[in-house]
Amino acid sequence: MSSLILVVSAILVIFMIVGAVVTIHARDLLVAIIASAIVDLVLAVLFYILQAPDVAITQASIMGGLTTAIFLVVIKKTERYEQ
Amino acid sequence: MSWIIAIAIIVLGVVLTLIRAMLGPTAADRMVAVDSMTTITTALLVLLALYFKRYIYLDIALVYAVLAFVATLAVARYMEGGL
Amino acid sequence: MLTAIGWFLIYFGAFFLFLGALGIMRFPDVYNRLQAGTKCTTLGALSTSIGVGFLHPAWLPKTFIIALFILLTNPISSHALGRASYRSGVKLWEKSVVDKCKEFKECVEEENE
Amino acid sequence: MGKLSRFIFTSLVLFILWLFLTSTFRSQEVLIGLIFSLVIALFTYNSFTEKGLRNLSPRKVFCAFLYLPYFFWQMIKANFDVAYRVLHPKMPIRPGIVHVKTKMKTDLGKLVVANSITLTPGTLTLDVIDDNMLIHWINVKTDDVEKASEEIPGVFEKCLKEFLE
Repeated sequence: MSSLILVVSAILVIFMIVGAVVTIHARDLLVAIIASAIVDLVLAVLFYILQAPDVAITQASIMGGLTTAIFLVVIKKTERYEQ
Repeated sequence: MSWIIAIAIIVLGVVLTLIRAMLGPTAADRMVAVDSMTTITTALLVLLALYFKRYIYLDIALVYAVLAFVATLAVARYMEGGL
Repeated sequence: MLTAIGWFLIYFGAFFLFLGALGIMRFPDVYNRLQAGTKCTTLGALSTSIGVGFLHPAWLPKTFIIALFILLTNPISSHALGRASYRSGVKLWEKSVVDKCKEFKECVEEENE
Repeated sequence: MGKLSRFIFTSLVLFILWLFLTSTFRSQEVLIGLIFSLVIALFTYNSFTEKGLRNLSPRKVFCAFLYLPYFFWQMIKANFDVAYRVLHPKMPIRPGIVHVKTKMKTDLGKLVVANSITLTPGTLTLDVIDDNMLIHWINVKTDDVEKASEEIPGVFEKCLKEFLE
């Protein structure tokens, strides 16, 4: 049964890597923020699967919710498209 | 065996929304995909809590649903020019 | 008996969650994707969490709270996303039939600036 | 409506939510939940409710229990509708945005009607301006305001008018 969990976490790790690459290469900074939010949310699921529920709660709340909002305030104050 | 089928169907759904989030043409497409991904992942977390047989894991699903809602609302407010 | 109902609800929900994801892949523009994403994932997550509650009856109150929260917040977030994407100028699909939204000046205010 | 009744209604809702979240009846947890729900209700009752205990009159509760099964039936029908459109190879969709008028006056009524429209077959609320609603319809049958108002929110307003206004 634990091989099922192994396969699930392998798929999630692959998508985390793809999301990180999209975050680095995007010209539109809103897209970069959304991709980094995907990385954070998937990382919370990964912590959950590795049986660390307190770390998963902190990751989902701080990184998934608050950091996204703070980054949005930052690109609202500066500019959306990278030169 | 029945566990494998149920979890595999839901993980397939997560993978499809993540693909749409990676290649969506506009930022709105990506955000719609991320919003659906968080709801699907909440269901996956509830199911995995029963698989691991830990009551505390349900709290993570609750926090995940609440905080992802905050991130979605923040991105929507940014896109219509508010915030 | 409770176990059978629980498994039925879990498979029902998983099937609709998969259909919602498939709709997000296949539909042509933002608004149609929003339709599939909202309806299917709301019913799917609701039915899956209630099904888990039936399989393990001591957990039923908390899964009920999770289901209630999803039922309340999911339509609001999809409404906010739809309004934001219309006001930020995302076009409709080219085979769309009618667009009454142009008659209201609140909707197209953002495009003129 | 009196401030006391609004305060009591808010703390009652918060306390029931606490009981569901902890799902025990040990005396310490119930006591601490009661104290915190009273304190939080003291700060938030002003923006939480407008009608107070009048929300709990027997007729309204009865109408709400009549409304819920109908709503869930509509939701299941909506999901099979979406399933048909997704699985069909040619995708029989005919999308468009139509304009309807709602009869609800209060903010809570508009919220419930908009959420119900979003979860029922083929429709999605895009914007609410006063009493005009702009609705994205996946299979447009008519673009006339009167007929669309009969078709989409009319079925809910008959039930909802009883327990929200």
